[in-house]
Amino acid sequence: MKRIDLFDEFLPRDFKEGVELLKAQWRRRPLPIQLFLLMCLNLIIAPAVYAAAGTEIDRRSAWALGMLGLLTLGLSIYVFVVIFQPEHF
Amino acid sequence: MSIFREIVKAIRVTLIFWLLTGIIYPLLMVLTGQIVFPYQANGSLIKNAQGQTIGSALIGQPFSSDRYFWSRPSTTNYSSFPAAEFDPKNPDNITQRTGTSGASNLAPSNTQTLLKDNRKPDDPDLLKRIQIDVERLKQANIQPTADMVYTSGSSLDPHISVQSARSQIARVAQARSLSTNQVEILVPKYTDDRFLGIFGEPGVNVLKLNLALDTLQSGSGAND
Amino acid sequence: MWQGFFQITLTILILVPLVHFLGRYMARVFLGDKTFLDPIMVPLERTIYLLGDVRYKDDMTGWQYARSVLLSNLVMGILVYLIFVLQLILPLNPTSLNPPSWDLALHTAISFVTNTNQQHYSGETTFSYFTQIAALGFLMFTSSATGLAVGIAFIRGLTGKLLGNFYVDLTLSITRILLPLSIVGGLILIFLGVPETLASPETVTTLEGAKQVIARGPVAHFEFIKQLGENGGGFFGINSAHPFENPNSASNLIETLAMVCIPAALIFTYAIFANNLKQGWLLFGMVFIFYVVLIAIAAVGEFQGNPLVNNILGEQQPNLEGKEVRFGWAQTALWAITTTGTMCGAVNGMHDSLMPPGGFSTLFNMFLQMVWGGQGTGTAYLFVYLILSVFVTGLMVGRTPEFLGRKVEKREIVLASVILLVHPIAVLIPSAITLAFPETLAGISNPGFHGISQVVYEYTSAAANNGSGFEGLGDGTMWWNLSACISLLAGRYLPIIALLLLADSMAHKQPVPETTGTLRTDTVLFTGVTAGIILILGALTFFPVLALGPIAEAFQFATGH
Amino acid sequence: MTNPTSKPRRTPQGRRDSRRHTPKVDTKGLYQRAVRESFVKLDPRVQVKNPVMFIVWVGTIITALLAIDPYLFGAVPGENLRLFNALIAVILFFTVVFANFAEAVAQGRGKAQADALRSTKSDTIAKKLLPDGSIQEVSSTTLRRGDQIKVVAGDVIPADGEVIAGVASVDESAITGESAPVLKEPGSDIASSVTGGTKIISDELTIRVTADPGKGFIDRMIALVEGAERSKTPNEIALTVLLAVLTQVFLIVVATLPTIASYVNSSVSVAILIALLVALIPTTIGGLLSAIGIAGMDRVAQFNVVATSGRAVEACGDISTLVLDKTGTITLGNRLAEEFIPVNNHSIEEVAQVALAASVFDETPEGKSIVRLAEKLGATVDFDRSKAEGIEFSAKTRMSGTNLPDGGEVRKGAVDSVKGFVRSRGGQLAPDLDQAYERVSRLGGTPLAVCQDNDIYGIIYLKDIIKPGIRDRFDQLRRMGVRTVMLTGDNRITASVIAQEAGVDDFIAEATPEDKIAVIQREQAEGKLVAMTGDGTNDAPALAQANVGVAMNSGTQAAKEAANMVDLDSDPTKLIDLVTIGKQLLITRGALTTFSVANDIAKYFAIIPVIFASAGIQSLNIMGLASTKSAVLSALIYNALIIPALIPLALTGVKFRPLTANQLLQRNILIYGLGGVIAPFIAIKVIDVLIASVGLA
Repeated sequence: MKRIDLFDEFLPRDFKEGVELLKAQWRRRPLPIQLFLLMCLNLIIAPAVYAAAGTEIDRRSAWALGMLGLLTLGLSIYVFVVIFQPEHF
Repeated sequence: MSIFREIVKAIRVTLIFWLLTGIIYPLLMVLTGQIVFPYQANGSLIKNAQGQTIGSALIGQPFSSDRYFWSRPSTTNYSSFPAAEFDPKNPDNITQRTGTSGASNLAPSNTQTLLKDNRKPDDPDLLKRIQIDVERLKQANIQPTADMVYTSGSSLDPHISVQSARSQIARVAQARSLSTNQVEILVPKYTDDRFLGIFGEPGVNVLKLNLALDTLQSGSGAND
Repeated sequence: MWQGFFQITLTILILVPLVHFLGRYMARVFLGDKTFLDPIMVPLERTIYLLGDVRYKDDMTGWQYARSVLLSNLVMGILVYLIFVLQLILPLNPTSLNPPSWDLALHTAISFVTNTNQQHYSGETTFSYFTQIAALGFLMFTSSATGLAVGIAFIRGLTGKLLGNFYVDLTLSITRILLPLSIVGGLILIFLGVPETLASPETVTTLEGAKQVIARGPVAHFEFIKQLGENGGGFFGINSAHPFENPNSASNLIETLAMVCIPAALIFTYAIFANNLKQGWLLFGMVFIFYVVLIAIAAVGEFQGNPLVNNILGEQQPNLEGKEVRFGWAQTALWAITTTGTMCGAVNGMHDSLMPPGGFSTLFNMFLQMVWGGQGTGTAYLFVYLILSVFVTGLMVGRTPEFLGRKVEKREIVLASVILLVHPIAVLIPSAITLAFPETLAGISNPGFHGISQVVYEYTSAAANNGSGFEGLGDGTMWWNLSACISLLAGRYLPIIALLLLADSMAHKQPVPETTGTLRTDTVLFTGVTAGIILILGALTFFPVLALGPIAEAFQFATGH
Repeated sequence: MTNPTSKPRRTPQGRRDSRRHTPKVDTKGLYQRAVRESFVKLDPRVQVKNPVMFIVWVGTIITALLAIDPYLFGAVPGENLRLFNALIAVILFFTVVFANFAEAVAQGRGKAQADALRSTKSDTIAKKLLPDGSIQEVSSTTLRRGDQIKVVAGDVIPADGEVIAGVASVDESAITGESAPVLKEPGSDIASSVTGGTKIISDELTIRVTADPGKGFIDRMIALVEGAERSKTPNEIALTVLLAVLTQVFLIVVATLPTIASYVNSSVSVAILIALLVALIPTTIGGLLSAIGIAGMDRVAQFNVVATSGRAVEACGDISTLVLDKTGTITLGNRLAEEFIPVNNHSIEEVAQVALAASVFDETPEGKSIVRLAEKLGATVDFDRSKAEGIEFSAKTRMSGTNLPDGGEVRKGAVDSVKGFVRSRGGQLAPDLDQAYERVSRLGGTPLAVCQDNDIYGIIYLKDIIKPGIRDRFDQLRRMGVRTVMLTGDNRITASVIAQEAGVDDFIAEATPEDKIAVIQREQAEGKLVAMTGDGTNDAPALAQANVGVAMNSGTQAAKEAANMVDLDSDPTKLIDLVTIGKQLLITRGALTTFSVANDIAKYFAIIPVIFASAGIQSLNIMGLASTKSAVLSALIYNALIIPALIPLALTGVKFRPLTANQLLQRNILIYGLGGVIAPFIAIKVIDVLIASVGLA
């Protein structure tokens, strides 16, 4: 409980509400929220791709490549789920 | 069985086998080796006529004088160091204390000729290196053969092929003022043949051959 | 040329009776039958069981067996790591060598405990005699015995027997197979010129007056178990090319045979467990053909030599870069294929300097992991391929697939798949990361297509627990040490766990009696189909990297640019 | 494309065709509906159930994005990229659609069959018999298990049930397709059960309902063919794992390729990588896998067999022992009395007289045939039937007979039992009894002894007729590795004669119902899978014990519930067809998997050399494909087209021949393995030439 109070103290009220909204949305419609979070994650990955590729690509392509990488990772995890729980497919 | 007991068992078994295979077995083998085959067990060291240890029968040495048969090119110069630079006490010269081995590890394709990759002049280049060696051999009137242009695997290869030994006979004989015949009869004597005449390749042990030449001449010199 | 192929042929023909005999002997050992070593070894084993608190009659389940493997290997790894870091205060360090860096020590410990013996260091200049014999030499026995034990447990499970007790199998592997053979083999090697001494390196003045430092040490006993146990970690940096590790063609022959005999013999051990000698011979024949073809590819490449160099020399000469005169192209090519096939990893010539066909064959060998394969695990991989073949072909005859009368179902396919997946994951992913940053991470010494081969080879060697290297790679960095550790661990323990669980589930299946509707697995047809499936699975996964590595390099020579 | 169902399936003798009568299925509009369905199935929530196709589906979307903006992932060399990427997207799209279509066609056929069945089942008014005897008209959907109903001529029977009173003929053509009406009467095992949806055409019946609404026979069948209850069989699951693993492997291979290739400055566009991935993952089998399964169930239904699960159908392929009743399966229907053999100095007329007396209450066909034969010999009933008491046959006593009004006891039955009976009454055994007994047995007939009180009169020779052609079928089964065991109540000698004539591998003589279970358990203990047929209530435990139990539709409800398949035609030999169907199902899966994986070799050789042409490996382009683009497109087009091309094979199944496993493997490896390696080389080359000639790439 103390922790949440701390949140209240140091973070703007909007932030907490935003998190709660996300949580609620996740429960209701998981897919769009997952996509949204994926894009957020990509905000970290895209600059790394941009840096790694050097001068060859622009920012937009770096962002797209980051998404593609995440998508590939996602597909790979999905296929692993199929391998270990084939009954569900 | 509890995980604790399993760990204890693993530790006990590890220690038993450590003693058996890591301590008892090696010591037993060292003892037996030292008693039964002391010459081999200590590295097949050979001495010259004066009784000084001059090397190992199994390890090659670099030779550049015309008086000696040349060995194969080596990336470590046969773990040998010019006497002037030899300072094993210097902590940086670790290989002067321990000895070393090593190969070029050049890929057959690693050459500017093939890759055309704008490499720096001092980058390793297989063809360039071989071309230099071939020039050197041709100047010494030696027909370049594979063993004399390619570096060995260990950089300590004691052998050269019979063919490249033969092509050096004339030069050595001339430098030592011996008849080619005197040198020629030594070559087969120091040629290690295939095992059972089948396995491996015949090779001339350069160090032993050169040592025999020295012995021959110091002996004949004494007679003079 | 013909002399070269003649000696290769003769060497591998000696293999046939040798492994047949050894296979029978190992079957007797692990079936608990009487053998001639009983009078000496039984008291020793009793002592070991007593001191180790091993109740030899307790059979383990697959998971218990796997847990024992993991725990004992962990303890051994920690012990060895401690010896590494305490090297300076431990005895037998005549050249006062400092301990290696933590990442190198970690990589070396993992590499040796996984029976890989990938070396990112040079023996002479890194480890004291004590470290070599009491840490590395010790792991050479136990890691190899671990593999053998797992292989035997797998065979037991497959043939419907209980898996046995890991510690008993570990003990028997050492006392009945590895140790006796090592004592005999080590003595022969000393006789042939391999040193066995605790004296420090000898400094001599050469004939031309230079100072030569001759490294030596207790090599012979180390050398033989290195070969026999598919360990491959050389006492000296340059491994079995060093004249003190492998002084002549006689020692070369013995070391070659020592390298291949146990993995090849295990096929016959299986045949006796399964009571199906016909299948043993068929499988032996299939792997033998793979072996022969790969040797031929590599040998012809080395014999024809480097066309660019041949141009300079004016005639066709074999490629002797990184090779020793006493072995020549033939024995080096034979060794290269044997060492990558059996996951030994020792070398008697430099693989980085092999012609592209040699690079191709050695890589392909490690991709397949079953041209004899690693100690124990290799035979198990062979049977994993067999189980996958049974699954596909079994369906084609209209029955639920079964192997040795035991049905292959979802659980078995999942476990076999894990084994199949480890390789692409542990090889291709780190290779791709490393090659994405060639300047900062890779340390490639041979640029171009060969650079791809260098990087892929390093991870393949780690994941396949082979340990040989394209040694030109600058692999002593922290990146290489740590990333290779992941491949080493994944390539060793994931398959071992999966194999043991697979064996366990096969062991507990109700066997189905054979009818004419049963797909017989001991026929030429089925063995041929299995060979095709092995080739296709191996080739399909790694075709792109092979195409961009050795194949592209070969075409480069062919087209001359 | 022809409708595969309409093609008569040829079997070795060709005789079985007559047995297969597909209920009238409305295939009109089947394909239009399937086309519509295959687009509806593009829903990602549906696609995600099929891992291989889901990857293709995701690939389609990415390439579609790349068709809009070819430089999305950075600069790519080449011209007309937009068109090229669009073409890839379209081909991938159709790959998914084709796979959906395959599934939709299979489901559509099942649905059509279900519709045909459902049309027979309508909400009818049932006459429910209340406990007080009055009749209440209720909707058939309100009927519950245990309710009693009355049906009269012209009614559709509203629910599955068991006849408890009345005799009537019933038209079962709706479910069996057999137009001849069947007689239904209470009590007997064979004819007492009725199926909902069938029509009573004469008289009236009182029926006890045995199934709740929606749980009836037709409901189960509808559910099954519609795929509603279709859960994956164990084998299908294992195969799914294997396909997922191959997919994972290629996903890793393709995802790591760009950085590996970048080291030698060979860049590859994302669109081509996706194309490579789709070409390599096993789309062929991935697209057809569910169609194969559904079609397999369909084929079972077409044989008029209702399976409770796909698992049971698959298990049919694994059967290694068939336990068959002699009667009705190996021999034609019923044994008939052929001859009376007097013993103990009795005359033939005396025997006939006693046999008649013993059989007057015996309503079985055998009993009736004895009566007929006795009457032909001039015997008459010389006692008051109403005062006599009939003794029914029981498996325990193995005798039946009559207690006469005068206190006399006449019995007929198995010779041993009758001997025991006579001995218990203090009688002597006739010396010539055993001779007669053996004579009949050696002829393969069944000897029945007849006695009155303590005196054995003679032997009735019941003649068995072995079904024509049955021997060939057993030979086929033997070649497939299936052992046949004949169960019979006959004595050993008779049984062995018949067993030999019919060519079964083993027989159990003088079998009791317990023996059935025992023999099944014994076989199962050896790890064998056992199939058996049965119809009687006392078969139920054995049917439940067997791995595949096929109950006859004419059998009792208990038997039907214990079994995992019910044969609507009540044809015991159909088990043999079921074995074939089960095997065919597995073979089709295995063959297409092999084909799919073998195709990868050609696709690799088409794509890798051209996309890495800058690495100098063009010499690997052994097909001499025109350009990078045409090579990629031809490989993909082949990959897409092979799916619809194989739909007929997936639906009809790979032809099964009764060969040994080795011969089968040899055949199928040649066709699907070697063929799978070679065929795509040719096809891709042809497509490449076509593409180049129209100037598409």
